Amino acid sequence: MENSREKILKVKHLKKYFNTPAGILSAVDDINFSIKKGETLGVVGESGCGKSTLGKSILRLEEPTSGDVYFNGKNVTKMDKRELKQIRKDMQIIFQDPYESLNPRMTVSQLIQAPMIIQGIYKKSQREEMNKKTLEIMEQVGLARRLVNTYPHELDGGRRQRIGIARALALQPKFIVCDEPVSALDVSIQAQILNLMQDLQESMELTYLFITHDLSVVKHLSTRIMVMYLGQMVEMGTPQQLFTNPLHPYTKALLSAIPVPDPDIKMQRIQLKGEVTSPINMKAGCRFAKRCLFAKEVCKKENCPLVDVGQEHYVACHLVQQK
Amino acid sequence: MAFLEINKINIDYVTEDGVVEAVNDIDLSLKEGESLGLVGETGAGKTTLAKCIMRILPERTARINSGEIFYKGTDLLKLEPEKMREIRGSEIAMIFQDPMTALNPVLTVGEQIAEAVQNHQKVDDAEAMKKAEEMLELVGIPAARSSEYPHQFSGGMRQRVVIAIALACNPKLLIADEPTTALDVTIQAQVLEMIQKLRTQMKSSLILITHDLGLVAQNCESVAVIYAGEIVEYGTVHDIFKDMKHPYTVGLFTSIPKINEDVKRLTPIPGNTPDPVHLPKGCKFCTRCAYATEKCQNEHPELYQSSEGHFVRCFLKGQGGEKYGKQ
Amino acid sequence: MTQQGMKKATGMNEYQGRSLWGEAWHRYKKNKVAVAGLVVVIALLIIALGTIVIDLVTHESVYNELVLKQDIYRKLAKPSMQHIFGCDEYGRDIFFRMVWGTRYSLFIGVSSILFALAIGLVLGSIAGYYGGKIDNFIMRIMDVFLSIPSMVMAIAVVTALGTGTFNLVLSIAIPQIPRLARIVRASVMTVRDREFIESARAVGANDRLIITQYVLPNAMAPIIVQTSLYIGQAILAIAGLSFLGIGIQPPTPEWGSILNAARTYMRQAWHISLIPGLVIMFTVLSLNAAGDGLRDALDPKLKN
Amino acid sequence: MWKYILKRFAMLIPVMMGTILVVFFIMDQSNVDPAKIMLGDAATAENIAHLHKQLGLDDPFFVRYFRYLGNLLHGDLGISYTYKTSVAGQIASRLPNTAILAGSGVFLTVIIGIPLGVISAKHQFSIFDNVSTVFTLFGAAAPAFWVGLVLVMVFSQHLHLFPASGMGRGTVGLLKSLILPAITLSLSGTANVARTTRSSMLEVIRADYIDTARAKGTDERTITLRHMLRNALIPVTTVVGLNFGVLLGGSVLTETVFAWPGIGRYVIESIKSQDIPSVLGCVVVLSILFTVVNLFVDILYAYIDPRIKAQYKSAGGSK
Repeated sequence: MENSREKILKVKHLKKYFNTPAGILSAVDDINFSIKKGETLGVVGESGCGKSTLGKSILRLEEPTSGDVYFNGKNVTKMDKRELKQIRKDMQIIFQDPYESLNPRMTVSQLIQAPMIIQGIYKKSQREEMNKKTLEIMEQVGLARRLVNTYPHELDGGRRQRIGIARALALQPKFIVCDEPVSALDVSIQAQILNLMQDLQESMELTYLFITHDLSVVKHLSTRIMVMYLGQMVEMGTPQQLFTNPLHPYTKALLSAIPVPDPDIKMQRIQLKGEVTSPINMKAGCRFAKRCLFAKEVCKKENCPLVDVGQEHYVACHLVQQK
Repeated sequence: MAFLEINKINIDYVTEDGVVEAVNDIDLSLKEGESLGLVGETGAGKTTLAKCIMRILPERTARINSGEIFYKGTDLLKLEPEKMREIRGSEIAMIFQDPMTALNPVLTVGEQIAEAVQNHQKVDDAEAMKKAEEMLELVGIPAARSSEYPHQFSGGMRQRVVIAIALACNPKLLIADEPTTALDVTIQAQVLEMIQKLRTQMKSSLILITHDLGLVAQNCESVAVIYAGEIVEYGTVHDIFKDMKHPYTVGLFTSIPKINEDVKRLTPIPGNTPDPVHLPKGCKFCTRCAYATEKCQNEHPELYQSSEGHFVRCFLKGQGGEKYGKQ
Repeated sequence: MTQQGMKKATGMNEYQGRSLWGEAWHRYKKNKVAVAGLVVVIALLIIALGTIVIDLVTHESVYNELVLKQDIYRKLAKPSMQHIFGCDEYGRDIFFRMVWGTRYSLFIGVSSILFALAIGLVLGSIAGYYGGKIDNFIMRIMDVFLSIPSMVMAIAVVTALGTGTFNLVLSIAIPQIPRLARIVRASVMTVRDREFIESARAVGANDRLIITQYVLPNAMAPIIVQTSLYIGQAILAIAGLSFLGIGIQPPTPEWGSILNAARTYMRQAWHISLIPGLVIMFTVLSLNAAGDGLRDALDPKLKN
Repeated sequence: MWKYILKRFAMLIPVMMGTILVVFFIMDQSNVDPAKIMLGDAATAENIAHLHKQLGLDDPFFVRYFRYLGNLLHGDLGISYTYKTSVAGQIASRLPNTAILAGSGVFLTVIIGIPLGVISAKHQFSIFDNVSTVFTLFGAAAPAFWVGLVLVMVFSQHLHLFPASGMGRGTVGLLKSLILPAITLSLSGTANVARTTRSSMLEVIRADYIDTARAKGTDERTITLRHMLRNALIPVTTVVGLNFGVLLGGSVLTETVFAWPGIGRYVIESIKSQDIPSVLGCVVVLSILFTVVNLFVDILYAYIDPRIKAQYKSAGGSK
């Protein structure tokens, strides 16, 4: 059943390099994956691992350096301006910072209507219909009607993030990149937004690419999870596979570092050497080797390909593959 | 006399929009060597309380209306400024939330640690710098980097420097205000482990301020849950995590997805934190509480003792228990 | 437009939000000094416009009578009930000369800065929004202009082109172009990198829409503040040039040139030196107070 | 660091060339015929044409520009039409006087402006702060030349404390004659520096690292001087540098009011006698002076703020 579902998004050899004074930074380096319709693919990693850049490259908010992104079979990376504007109706994004991602000079209704006007969904004469639609969307995301004419600065973070979601929904997309949508919110609000996103996914058959640094959140939401380190995918699998049988040493370290909210379960943290660096002027070899406790000679010299170790559980580690 | 005892502390901020009641009659006590977790969301008053203990609240806007803070029997709030200065850094030290802004950008990290030493010990510059380098080594930074400036360090490294500053004079009480919130998960774990290791070596007490229940479970012996400037529940880490009483505490737990259990949907706390300029008259949580009665809306609940050392500010959960007060 | 529509659609009186501009005005109103400054500036504008209207209606006969007509018997008269500011060396009433002089200071000041702003806005927005090579090219040229002190540049322009109102506007405007361009650029750059710009792009907005509806409205605050402060500087510069005898020429009653003429009679009649200076000072003071108030109102972070 | 300074000096050359090009271009728009001025009323068309050729005035613009640049390298700024001597010589004899005046102006600006700003910020909303704020408001709005006149009226004509004009001889005489013009010249700058210092201090006062410093038990004096002031001075340095340009412009007015024998007065004299080479020479020299001073400010800036220094030390580093 699961396997029969169509793949809505395919990403092939996606790369995004930046020129910095220090050299070439490979923020996203040869990423391959696909998402099935209605699925949530969680992307986890620490700051600077390229997870946000990945999301934005897929939507071409950042121009990818090379590689292809297929959405429902159409190659997004090859689209011209007009086609790209069309496809934006289907592919949307929810941003991390609800304080920064809304134009402070617009009211709630203007913010929600802007995408519809830009995409020409409603004509000038259809003002009333558009207003009706706006209220509908507001209700859908749990924004009270009386807020239509307020400005974002008058609202709290949770409500602002609801506006952000409403904006994404205004175009009735099929696929949404969620770029850390709850990390700026307080715990109690975070849960409200997460539930809302799950409800919307069910009712609108949405597909999510959910980017976060929070492993608990990603486990709660995702059908599959991808772990990134310095621009590359190091492991991918279902939450079950990843949380009960993590294979990559980085995944293991990451999982062991989560403080469990239970005083009876004591953490057995896996020590890592050093700190995360930036992927600048990368040479061949596993990018995690410098910090890995089990690194061997081969890890420092040769790139490690991503291998399916069974049931679509992928891992990129020389040690695992040698076994 | 307790090591640290806070009695009925009440702090306001005077702002343009009105008076913000940041901390409302907080009582707390801490034993020597104990680690206490202060849990709450943004704006709950955690940082205000910490800065009040240090007496570094902004003078012009913050107003301490009432209360006492006894540290080893002396009321810190009544101390001469010079005496208080001597206590800061040597007896009580603080680690701040954002390592990117907590260090002076124009001084080397060595100079900043050495200053902490020289504030409390009569040593010459060379000796202070030697001590600074020792501290750097202690927090895992090579001594050779003491002549570098903060911008040359990563976030995690900067937080280590902040910790080195705080621990330079072996303080007896360490207040850590969200010390790892700005850091990545793996770095977060490293930094907290180090704080714990060093403070146990130095036999210091710890107040850990955080919104992360996981950190509290892993690092604290007792816990105070703060909501809208009030303690709503207080007890040992077992009381709070295994036998939680207050609806807010329960809400916090059901709001977070847990790594070791699966739920289909989270159960969030409805609504928003109340506007601190217009707090509800009765129980401050009544606007978001599923069990709130008319009494909750009109009367303000006291802290009730539900079991030995476990206190709850709730009419429904605390009733029948002993009323909390001066024993 | 939309909001009225919304009222109809919701069928209820929803809470009317206050825009950032509205909030700023609300804060501005609370600042007494700034309001006072604004009132003075508006009063001066009315005076300046009023005298122009009077001149048009009366074909300058009032002007000739009150401002230009000499009367040797009133030479250097002290302030009195008839002539509240006294009279100058030709017996002309200083009060009326000051009133009629308002327009020069104000309109040359305002128009030169608006002229500089128009160019600065274009150059600064292009440099700030597109960045890279274009930015570098524009800003290096601006650097060249910046390395000439503005008053020195103004003197050079007036010397080369000669005195006259338009040349005066040019001489004040040219040195301010790079300064305004820099401010616009910096402001545009901070807005350009904000997430709501990306958010607009994500729903398919094009560059033109993004610049006009997203970047500029959010970048305007510091630009407006600086513009208002520069107008004060321009008024001082105009007075300075006239004082040096290379601005507005007598007998036109420009404030700086009145002051220049008064110098000679400093010993006999101190009031004719004092009054024009005071008037210039209070004008600039009002503009600065209004500008400072704007800054506090538009950027509450800076307010303490 | 030396490398940085050298690099900055090298970068100065194209900017200077550009600056002179702009100034040269502007002055070239003048329709004054220098030959007519030099020859006076007795000039014949033949004489004028001859002189044009001699001075190279008929050459294309860029030929004249590069010739001017070439001559400038040899310290030659042309011949003054009115004095009939070298402009460079005229400027050289006056430059020290302007330097003394401008130097004392900067000195007053810094020595009064910064403490005023610091004390105001430390005691925000106190009487001192209010008085200082009023002073800075008036100081920034008062026309400098008028302030000069008022000072002369009060201190020279009424109280006979200082001379009304000219430059005194001997140390005492010089100082006495310097006081009023220096105050006049520095007033608006002082107001600006005080305002900038105040707002910059107020920002720094709320910085997190001040909390850190307090929390480790640092005393208030050290916090103010070592932690606050050093950080607050970073933007102030820029303002002082930019203000030097205002000062140079203002010196034209101040020197006119006080009959101070400097470049500023020379410019005005030259304008009145339509002596274009002299005006051009003065503008070029003042611009060079301003640019060089700003270079020093930039170097000072790098010295105060290690983040800037680091940027230049290594071309690399992330970001």
